[in-house]
Amino acid sequence: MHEWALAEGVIKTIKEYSKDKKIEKVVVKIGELQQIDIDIFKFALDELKKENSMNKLSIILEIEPAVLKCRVCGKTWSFSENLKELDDFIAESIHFVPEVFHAFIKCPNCGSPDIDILKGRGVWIEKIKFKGE
Amino acid sequence: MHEWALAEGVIKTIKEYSKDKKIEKVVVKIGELQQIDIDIFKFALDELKKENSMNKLSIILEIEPAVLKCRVCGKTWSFSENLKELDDFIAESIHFVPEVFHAFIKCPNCGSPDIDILKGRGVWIEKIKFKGE
Amino acid sequence: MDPRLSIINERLKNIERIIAVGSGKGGVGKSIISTTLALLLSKNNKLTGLFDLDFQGPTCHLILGAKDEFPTEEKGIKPPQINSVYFMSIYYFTRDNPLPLRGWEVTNLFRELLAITRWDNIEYLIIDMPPGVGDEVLELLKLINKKEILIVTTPSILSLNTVDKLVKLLKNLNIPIIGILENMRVQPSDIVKKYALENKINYLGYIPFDYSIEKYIGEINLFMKTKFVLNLEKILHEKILF
Amino acid sequence: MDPRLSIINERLKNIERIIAVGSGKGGVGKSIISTTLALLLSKNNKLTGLFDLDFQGPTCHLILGAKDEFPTEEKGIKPPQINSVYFMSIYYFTRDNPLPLRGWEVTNLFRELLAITRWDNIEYLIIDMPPGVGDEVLELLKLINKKEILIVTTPSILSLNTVDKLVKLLKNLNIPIIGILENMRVQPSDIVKKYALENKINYLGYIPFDYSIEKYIGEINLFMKTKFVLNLEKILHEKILF
Ligand SMILES: Nc1ncnc2c1ncn2[C@@H]1O[C@H](COP(=O)(O)OP(=O)(O)O)[C@@H](O)[C@H]1O
Ligand SMILES: Nc1ncnc2c1ncn2[C@@H]1O[C@H](COP(=O)(O)OP(=O)(O)O)[C@@H](O)[C@H]1O
Ligand SMILES: [Mg+2]
Ligand SMILES: [Mg+2]
Ligand SMILES: [Mg+2]
Ligand SMILES: [Mg+2]
Ligand code: NI
Ligand code: NI
Ligand SMILES: [Zn+2]
Ligand SMILES: [Zn+2]
Repeated sequence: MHEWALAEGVIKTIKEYSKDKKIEKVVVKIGELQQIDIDIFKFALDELKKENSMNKLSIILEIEPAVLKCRVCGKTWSFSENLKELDDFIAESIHFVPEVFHAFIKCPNCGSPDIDILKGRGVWIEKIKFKGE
Repeated sequence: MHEWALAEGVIKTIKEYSKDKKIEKVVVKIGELQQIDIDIFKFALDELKKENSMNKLSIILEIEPAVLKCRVCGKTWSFSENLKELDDFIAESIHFVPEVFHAFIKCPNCGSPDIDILKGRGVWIEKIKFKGE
Repeated sequence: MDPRLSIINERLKNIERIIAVGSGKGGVGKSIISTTLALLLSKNNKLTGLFDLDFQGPTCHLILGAKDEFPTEEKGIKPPQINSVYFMSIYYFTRDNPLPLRGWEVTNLFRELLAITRWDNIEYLIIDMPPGVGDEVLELLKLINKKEILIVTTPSILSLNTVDKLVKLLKNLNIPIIGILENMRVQPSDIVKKYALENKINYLGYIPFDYSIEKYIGEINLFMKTKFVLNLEKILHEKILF
Repeated sequence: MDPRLSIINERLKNIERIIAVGSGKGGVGKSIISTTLALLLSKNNKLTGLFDLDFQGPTCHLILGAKDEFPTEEKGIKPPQINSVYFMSIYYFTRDNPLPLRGWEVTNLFRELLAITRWDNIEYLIIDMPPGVGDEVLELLKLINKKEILIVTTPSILSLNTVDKLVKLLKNLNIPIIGILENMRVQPSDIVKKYALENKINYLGYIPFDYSIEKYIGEINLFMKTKFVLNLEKILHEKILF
C-alpha cells in the first residue's frame, strides 16, 4: 500500500491550493500504467480526508488507459492488454515508478525503447472546482 | 545567412510530406527568440522553391513573440523588449542556437536559469494545407 | 496539477542535513565518496540515508554491496538498510537493465521516488548526483529546500572546467557549497586548491589515487580499511562532519 | 512539424564513416580519445570533423587547444578548422558559462546544430558522446543513419557496470560496435578483455594511465608525442582505421 503516499500528495495539494475557498469537487486521473490499487487508494483518500477535516470533499477518480507511442517509428498502441502479461517483478517496479518501464518495454514495431507515454502514466490532479464556479 | 540552412529544412520537409499531392499553402512560424532575418529567409525560400519546381507554392510566415516562463517561481514574461538589449555575442549565439539562452538569461524574479520557452523559439512548420482540404 | 510536488519536502523535513555530492563532471568519484560518506556517518552512529540520483548510471549499490534487497511498502516505500545505510536507488527496480530516459521522464522519476520514499527518522541524507546540469540537477535545485553541496573534482583542467560550471550555477542561486574535495591525486598539483581560493570555496583536502580500491568494491569490511576511506574519514572529520 | 528532421542526414550523407565515441560512464576518457582520434585521422590526411555532443560538459575544445574561433555563416554554419580538425562544439556559443538544460532543450539543441552545420567534404566524423543514455544519445540513435560506436571504459567494475547498459541498448538496436577500448589501466587486469569476449565485442587493447598527459592538454604538438597518443595510434592503426 504505497498508494497511501500518493494519496497524501493529492490531499496536501488540494489543501494548499484551496486555501480557504470552498471546493465543490476534485477530479483525479489515475493512469493505468501504474496499476494503482483503487480500493486502497480510495481508502487512503478517505482516511486522509478525515484527518484533514475535509470529510465532505468529493474526489472523483477517473482511470485513464495507457497509450504508448514510439518516438522512432511513430507506432502508437494501447498498453492495456500487455499490462496483464508483465512478469511480477516488472509489474511491481512499474507500479512503484512508472518510468522504469523504459528498462523493459520495447516498441513492438521497431524494437526501440525510446517510447513516449501519451496517456495513462500515473496519478494526476486534473481539476479542482470551487463552489459557485 | 545561416537562414538558408533552416529554409532547406522547411522546403525538404514540405516536399517529403506532400509526396505527389497538391499543396495549397504552408504556414511557417518563426519564433522571435531566434531573430531570424526575414528578408534573407524569404529569399532563401524563394530560391529553393525554384530549385525544387515549387514556384507556385505559397508559404506564409508568421512571427511568434517570445514568451518565457520560470519553472521555479512561475513568472511568465514577454522577452520581446529584452531581445534588443542583448550584447552582440549573446544575440548571435542565440540566433544560431536558441537554447544557448539558458547560459545567459536568468529569471528576473528569482534568478533561476531553469526557464521554459513557452512560445517563440525558432522555425516551425505549423500547417500544410492540401488543395481541396 | 502534480500531486507529488507538495509532498516532497514533507518527506524530508525531519532530516538534519541534506548533503548532495556533485561535480558536473563524470568519473571523479562522486559515487564512491557519497557512499563512503554515508557509511562513515552511519559508523559514527548517525542514522543515514543514501539516495542514488544517477538514474542512468547508478553505482552506489555496487559500492555498498547490495544484493537482492527490495523496498517494503508501508504508506510509501521504505529504503532497505544495507550495511546500516538506508539506501534508495533506481537499481531496485531496473536491476542491470539500461534505463534510457528523456528529460521529462527523468523529472517524473525524480518526483515519484522522492514522493513515495519514507526516510523515517534519518538524520543525514546523502545524495549522489549524476554528471551534467540536466533534469535531475535542476529538479534537485528546484524542489529540495535545504541542501548543501559537496563538490568533488580531480586535479585536471578538464574536470575543473566542467566543475566550474556547476559552481557558477550554484553560486548564482546562493546554494551553500560545503567545500571542494580533490580526488584521485597522482602527483603534486595545486590547481584545485588555487581554484578553491580564487572562488572563495572551502578547500577540503585531497585523496590520493588508491590502487587497491578496485578489489574492495562491494566488500564493505575490507573497503572501510582502505587508505581511500581513511583519507576521506580524516578530511570529513576535520572539515565538515562528526 | 520539425523542419530540421529531414535535413540532418542530408548534411551527413557524404561522410564516409561516422564514429561515435561512447561509454555511458563519465570520466573514462571519451573526450580525450575522440579528440585524439580526430587529430590522428587528420594527421593521416583524412578530412576529419569532430562534434562535441557533451553540451553540459564540453571539453574537446580544451584538448584541441581552441581559442576564440567562431563558425562562419555560409548557407548554414561552417565549423572552424582547429589543428586541421573541423570542429563543432556548443563551446563557441556558451564559452565557459554553465548551460543548464531540460531534456527537450537538449533535443532541440542537437537538432538545431546538426541541421545548420555544414561539414563540407569531410571523410570522417567523430562524435564525442556525453555520459548517460539521455536525450543526446537517444537523438543520436534515432536521427543519425549510419554510425558506428567505439566504446571506452576503464578497468573498473563501476565503469563496466554502466558501460554494459549502453552496450545492451546498442545490441538491442543492432547498432554496430567497433570495439571496446580499455583506458587508464594502472595495473594488470583482464576484466575488460573478459567482458568483451563474453559479449562478443572486439577488444581493441588498452592504454595505460599516462601521468604526463595533464600538462600537455591544449598543447597539441607536445600532446601528440605523449605515450597516451602513441598508444592510441598503435591500437587504432592495428584495429580499425588508417
Ligand atoms: N581515490 C581513488 N583512487 C582510485 N580510484 C578511485 C578513487 N576515487 C574513485 N576511484 C575510481 O574512479 C572511478 C569513478 O568513480 P565513481 O565514484 O564512479 O565516480 P562518479 O560517480 O563521479 O562517476 C571508479 O572506478 C572508482 O573506483
Ligand atoms: N590514459 C590516460 N592517462 C591519464 N589520464 C587520462 C587518460 N585518459 C583520460 N585521462 C584523464 O581522465 C579525465 C577524464 O577524461 P575525459 O576525456 O574528460 O573523459 P570523459 O569524456 O569520458 O568524461 C581527464 O582528466 C583526462 O585527462
Ligand atoms: Mg557516479
Ligand atoms: Mg551513483
Ligand atoms: Mg567528455
Ligand atoms: Mg566533451
Ligand atoms: Ni502500491
Ligand atoms: Ni543567421
Ligand atoms: Zn518503434
Ligand atoms: Zn523565477
